[in-house]
Amino acid sequence: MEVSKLLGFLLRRGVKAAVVVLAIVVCNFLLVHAAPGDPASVIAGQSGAADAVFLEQLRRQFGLDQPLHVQLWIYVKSVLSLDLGFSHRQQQAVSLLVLERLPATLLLTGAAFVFAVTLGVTLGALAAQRVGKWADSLITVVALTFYATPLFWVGLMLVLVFSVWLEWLPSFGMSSVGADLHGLAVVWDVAQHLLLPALTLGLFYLAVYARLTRATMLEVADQDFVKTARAKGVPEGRILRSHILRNALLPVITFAGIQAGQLLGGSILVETVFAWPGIGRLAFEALLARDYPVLLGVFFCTSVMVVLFNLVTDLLYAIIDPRVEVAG
Amino acid sequence: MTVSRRGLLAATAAVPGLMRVQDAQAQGIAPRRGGTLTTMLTPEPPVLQIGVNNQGPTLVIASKMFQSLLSFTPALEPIPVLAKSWTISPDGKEYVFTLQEGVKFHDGQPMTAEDVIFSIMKFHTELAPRARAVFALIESATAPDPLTVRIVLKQPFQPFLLMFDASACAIVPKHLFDGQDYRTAPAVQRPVGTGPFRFAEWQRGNFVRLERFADYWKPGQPYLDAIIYRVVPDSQSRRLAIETGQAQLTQANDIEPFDVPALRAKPNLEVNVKGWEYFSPVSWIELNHRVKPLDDMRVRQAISMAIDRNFIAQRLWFGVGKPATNPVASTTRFHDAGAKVAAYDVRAANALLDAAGHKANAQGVRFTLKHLVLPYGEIWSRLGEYLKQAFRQVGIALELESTDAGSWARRVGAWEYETTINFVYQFGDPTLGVERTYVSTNIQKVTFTNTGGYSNPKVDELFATARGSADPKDRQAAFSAVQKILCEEVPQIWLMEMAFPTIHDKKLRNVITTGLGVHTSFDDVFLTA
Amino acid sequence: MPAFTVKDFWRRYRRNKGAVVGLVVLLLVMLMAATAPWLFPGSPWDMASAPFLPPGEMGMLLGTDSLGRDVAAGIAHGARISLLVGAVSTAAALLVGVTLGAIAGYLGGFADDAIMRFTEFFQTIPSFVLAILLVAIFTPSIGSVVFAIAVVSWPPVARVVRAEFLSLRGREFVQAAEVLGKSRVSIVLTDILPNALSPIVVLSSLMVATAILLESALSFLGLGDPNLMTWGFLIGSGRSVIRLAWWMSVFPGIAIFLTVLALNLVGEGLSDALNPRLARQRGGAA
Amino acid sequence: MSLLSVEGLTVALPPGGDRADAIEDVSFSVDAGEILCVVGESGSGKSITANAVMGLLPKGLPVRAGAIAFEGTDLLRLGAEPMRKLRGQRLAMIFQEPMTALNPLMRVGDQIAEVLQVHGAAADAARRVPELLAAVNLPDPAAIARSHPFRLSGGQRQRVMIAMALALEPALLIADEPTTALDVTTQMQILRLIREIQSRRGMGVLFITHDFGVVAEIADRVAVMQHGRIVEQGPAAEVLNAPQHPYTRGLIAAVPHGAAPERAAITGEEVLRVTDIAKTYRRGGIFGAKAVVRAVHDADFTLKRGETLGLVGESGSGKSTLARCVVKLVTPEQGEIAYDGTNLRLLSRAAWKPYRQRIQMIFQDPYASLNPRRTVGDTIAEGPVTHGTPRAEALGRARELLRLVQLDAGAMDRYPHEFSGGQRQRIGIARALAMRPDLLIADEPVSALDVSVQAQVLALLAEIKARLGLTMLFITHDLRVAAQICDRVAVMQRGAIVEQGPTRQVFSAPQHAYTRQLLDSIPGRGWTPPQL
Repeated sequence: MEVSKLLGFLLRRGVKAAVVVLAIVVCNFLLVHAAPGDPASVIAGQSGAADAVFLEQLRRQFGLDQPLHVQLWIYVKSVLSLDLGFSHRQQQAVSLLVLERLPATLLLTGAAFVFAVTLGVTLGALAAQRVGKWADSLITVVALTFYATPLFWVGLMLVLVFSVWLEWLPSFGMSSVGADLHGLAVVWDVAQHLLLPALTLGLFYLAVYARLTRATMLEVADQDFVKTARAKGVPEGRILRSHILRNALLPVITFAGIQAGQLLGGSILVETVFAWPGIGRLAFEALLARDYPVLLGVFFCTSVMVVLFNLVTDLLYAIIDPRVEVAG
Repeated sequence: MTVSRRGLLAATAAVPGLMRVQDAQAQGIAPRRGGTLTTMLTPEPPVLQIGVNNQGPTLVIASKMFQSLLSFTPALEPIPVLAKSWTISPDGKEYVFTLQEGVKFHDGQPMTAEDVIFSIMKFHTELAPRARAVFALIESATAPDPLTVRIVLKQPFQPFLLMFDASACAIVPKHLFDGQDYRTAPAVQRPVGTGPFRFAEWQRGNFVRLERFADYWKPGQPYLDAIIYRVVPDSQSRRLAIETGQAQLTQANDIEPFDVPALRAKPNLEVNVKGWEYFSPVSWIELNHRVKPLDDMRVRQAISMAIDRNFIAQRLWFGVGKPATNPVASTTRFHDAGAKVAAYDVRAANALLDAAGHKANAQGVRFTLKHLVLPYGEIWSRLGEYLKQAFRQVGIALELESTDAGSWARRVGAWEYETTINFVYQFGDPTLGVERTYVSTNIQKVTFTNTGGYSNPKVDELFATARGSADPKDRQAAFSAVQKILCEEVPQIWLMEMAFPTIHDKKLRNVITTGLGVHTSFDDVFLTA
Repeated sequence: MPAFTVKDFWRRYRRNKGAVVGLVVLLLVMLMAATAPWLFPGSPWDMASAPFLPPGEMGMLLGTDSLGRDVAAGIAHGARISLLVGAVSTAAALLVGVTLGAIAGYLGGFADDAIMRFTEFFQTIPSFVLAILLVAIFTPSIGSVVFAIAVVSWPPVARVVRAEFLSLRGREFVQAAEVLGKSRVSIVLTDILPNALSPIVVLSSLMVATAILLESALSFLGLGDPNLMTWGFLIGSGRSVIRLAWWMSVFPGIAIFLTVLALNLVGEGLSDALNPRLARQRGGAA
Repeated sequence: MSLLSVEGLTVALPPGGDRADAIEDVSFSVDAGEILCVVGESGSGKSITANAVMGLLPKGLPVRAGAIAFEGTDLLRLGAEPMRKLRGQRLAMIFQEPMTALNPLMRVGDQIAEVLQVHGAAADAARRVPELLAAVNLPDPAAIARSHPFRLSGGQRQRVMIAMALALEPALLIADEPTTALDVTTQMQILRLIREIQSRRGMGVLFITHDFGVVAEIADRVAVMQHGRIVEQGPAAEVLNAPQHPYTRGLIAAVPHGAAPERAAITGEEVLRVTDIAKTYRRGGIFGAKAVVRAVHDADFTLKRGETLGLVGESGSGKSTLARCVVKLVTPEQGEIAYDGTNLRLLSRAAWKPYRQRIQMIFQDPYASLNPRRTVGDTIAEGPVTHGTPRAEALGRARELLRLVQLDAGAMDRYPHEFSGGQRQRIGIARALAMRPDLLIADEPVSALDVSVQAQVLALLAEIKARLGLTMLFITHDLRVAAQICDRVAVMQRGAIVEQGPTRQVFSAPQHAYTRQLLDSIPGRGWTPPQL
């Protein structure tokens, strides 16, 4: 893949992605504003006291007194200049709010993703290799079990076991606040907090990857070139590694690209159960409070991430699979 | 009973907070300096500046950073805070406050009468609906000297002092707000008050950390080094946190009532339901009088009789709070214990409905009502489910509608509901917290007004009398009369005098010392070793 | 792609033991749903006994909840709604997904491009977030929950159907139908669709499972229909008292788990039995 | 001692198959420097034999009896590891599908080098890989080595496979239908290459094929397999020219004779005139780079009533696209398709409908061309019903047609999967005939069939055509088939007809270089099957 081709590809995909993201921005804007209620009434409802002046002030301040299409136009304009707007409710720039929470979500979903992919692929490969044996059955049963169990349920059970009964791990939060830790101790502290939520989020996807890997490996193992490798006298281990697994990873990568974006959505539940300060919860709370700019900001952010993930997937795919031209 | 005398009495007597410390010392426990209090917060507040936001969680945190002139005992007697003493003229129109000396804001600037006047006349008047309504009565506010504030009212307003709690009128630094848009001023993001704790750090979605203010005006106080409010959105995680010692204090909505019995049983924890006297929230089934047959008094009475308030208090709230008998909470002034709603009686309720001409159909249903479930937590969903069953007993099919906070507030504000649940703070005096729900002059398309649309000229008149009178006796008479009428006409179906459990580690002392509970400055709270 | 007789199909299906177990469990759940009004007469919302009774006490098989309602009755009645939500939302998602996928795959060209961009657009928004948003907009009710689940579940159907149609469109028997002068609608309905059914059937069984999980997740966040007893509601109301009354969330959790597992097993069995490649493999002859 | 000697080899089928053993009591031997062709129809067990020798039988197919001696070692008693070491080193194998037999993700050079690496000759890889690629006549070996398989043509891939097989100079090469998936010209090159390398190195070759032409081209000795047994074996000349076993005789009789018979010129009126047709495929979207393939251009032809025109050419030459243009399965951008004077190209879908009854098509793949979810009766009756014939009448006609194509009327209610390939092709023919067409387009109707079945179907087509007076456009890649059935042939290359004329004339005196090349590439063209 030459550099110029790659640049051309990135440019084309960039334009396409920008169009998609913009469409999402507009659609989300309309969807979000279709929800009954507005931030002013929510604040009024929660302040314990309100009057018409108060509501009027808030609405004017939030720009809600403008017609919807004007609000949309203002929003789209500001998004185009990469300004995600201002949360009047929280008195903060949305980009700040989102960026503040994004690392936590990325850490959680990243950890869950890595965990799910590595272990899932390993287990799937193992099962495929021992197809029909007890190890295969065991892995299949375990994968199905996690696949069929509600996420939040797994989270609750993990907390019950590891935090309540065994008291090994903290049950919520991202770090021990006020513990005044430095250096490696901080990493260790966050890692401890991360373990349960990442496990909860990861187990479901682990199951998915294990099943997917197993299925594709069995499919690839059937293909002619594997027979060719055998006819060449290539040892089984090497056949598995450099012929079967490599080809079987292609659908896994495709799936991972799609799913990485969905992981952000799935993290809402886990972030709620484990009080993880990420954007999933930010979005959920913003929705309940009708904090439109924040909600839209999170949507914008996640759709950009999804588009980015897709781009990375395609590039990765193109690197692994020479047949794919990065033609868009 | 005159407030001025009591106020002076309180002012000259020892400060109750200190008394509590002395109590502790008498028991051999000296207040100990040091230690960090970790507690929780539900939900996370949007900003921490009182005035810009007056929601519950904001008040809990901000009351550590901001103070007002007064605070109040559980019996709602004023306690001096930034006001060392005060006098009220016999006609009830002139209030003169003498301020504490040496009070500094967190940025080092001294707090003066100018700050107090700015806070009252400008800041809260502009921002807060509750303050705006009351402070509109002020004719003039002047500062004869930097430590004296003189306020003259246009007319007597007996509950006036109740407005000088930190939750209603926190004193903010004039020099950081004057001439700016109060909502967007930089100080909103880094609140600066006179309280014992100053703002240190806020990681959104994670925690707020307050640290000890070294120049606090009470020497040697506060005792704690820092307070950390952790944001924990899941109630079971919160329960775990207090149980496992990851947090030492929970307040307000942190702990669900059904968890309270288990926590009461923990030897290291103390469960306290006091400290809500100033707010005294009363919950009720809010009926929209525009919806037939809710305009029929007999129907409302029947519904009221169909509700087993003891069941609600015991089975749903697990004894946190008690059944309401009357629109005015028993902890609010001028509550009349003689006025009571009719007792739980399903048979009588059915008879009443029969008499009102609502015959049951083949399925035993007289009519169907919709119920907008209050979206503030699971307990309200349970209440909705109970009500569905209770209404069923008298032949009313209750169809639940669930919603989120945004939709709930809009729909109630727009009168687009049939029945819902609401609970409202009473702020110590029926004029401040009860009147607004029942007078026809306050029928507005805004939440916490008379959204139900109840209208009775006699009630309007009695509330007006009580509002304008300077004499507590006259006020009591008017309030008693109105409570009788309301208990008869049941414009809303009062359910509970609510309380919220404050649960803390026994090592944490002096948590609840006033009628404001956890909404006080915590300058006397300490952790024993 | 060979067609099977029912007998053929059953013979293949039966070979997968897990799938048979799944089918049995699924049938039991359906039976429970069907007989709930007789097993547990009256409303599942009725307060049947004292609150928080552990399983087995005072005749309460699976215990009672915070208002003294019978958990077993809740599960039996909840099965009706959970299955209904799963089935209706899947049916709706299939309707949209199959229609769009069929149009895209059969017509190709501009229609394909437009539909696939539309589908991608839906896949770019995290589905759970979108579902939450939709339920919030339309206020939580069984209708809005079903609608939201359907809206987030159709894109994969559209993609699968499109791929199938794209490949079937070029098959010679479809070309033969074309050459016979059959109308487009008739070709789609009688030639392509029946041959694309296998993956659709397999996918739907998994979608029902996913829908049940989604509904429970929405209820977990308090966005379920408050008038209907569903498993999601049971867990949602039980999870906060999980340490006080473990049975309140454990049993409905198991019910969801078993049903979803059964649906997955059935899906896998269907996939094995309907997939000619696999069938050939298991058939053995080279 | 033979290089390879197989004695009484019996491989079991899993229970439930159509016979107990996949191969039974198979004995043969291959000497060094000799090519043994194992020939037989699909399912005869020839591939299983080859795989058994390589030790690559699937788990479900155990060896029940017999011995395989290779250079004196009994392979069946050899452990897995020593067997692996033999594979690729002393025993090598190439497969039918060059498109799928190479790992798509690995560079070609690496795949060849892998053979050297796993057999302890990694050090030689850098030197040997280009050598090997050159040895199989691939141009620019260094560039090829760096390529991924998808960049190479089928023929090039098969050469790579051969290079890989030859890497360690094995004593025995097993070739399992190595040219079946290739075009004739490529096939001839590969056959020559194998022959050349084999004779140069003195290898033994076990060559599996179903094509007697290939056998005639390459074999020293022949073993004929039927239903898992070897029914006849002997020197190639003997078996080909004087077959003994009835099965062998039947097979050889079915081989189309290369020579085109003299045919009377057709003088009917013109039915179809195709002029100036162009079809171009574009790939890539708005942003993507466009790839343009001119599938058909310069391909004018006419068809007279009662005539059979053969469109011949290699894969990708555009012959199928051209045929599909005529029935509007493909819409050309320009040109005229005049059928009885009407330009079909310009007609709308609705206006086309009446012509559907008059122009019908038979497809290549008997497995893919029938809707698997529809009974045979419905499949045949469907066309007439679509055009308004009452269902009962259409079904009645279907029954008659089944008889016409020599199938039992009981087939009506059965599904396609219950029939063999040849039977299905008959059903396909019946479906087309149900419309009572006068123009029949046959797109490679016999290329997926075994040779004996192929002969039957061709005979059937010829008979029906004669009986019903059909006009036929017959697409095929097999020149021998074309010679046998077509009145005229048109040779297509890269989308254009390069030569057309009466079959005999084109075959005996080809004008275009490409036609000559095609004719030269007919395997076994030097062999005239005996008249049996």
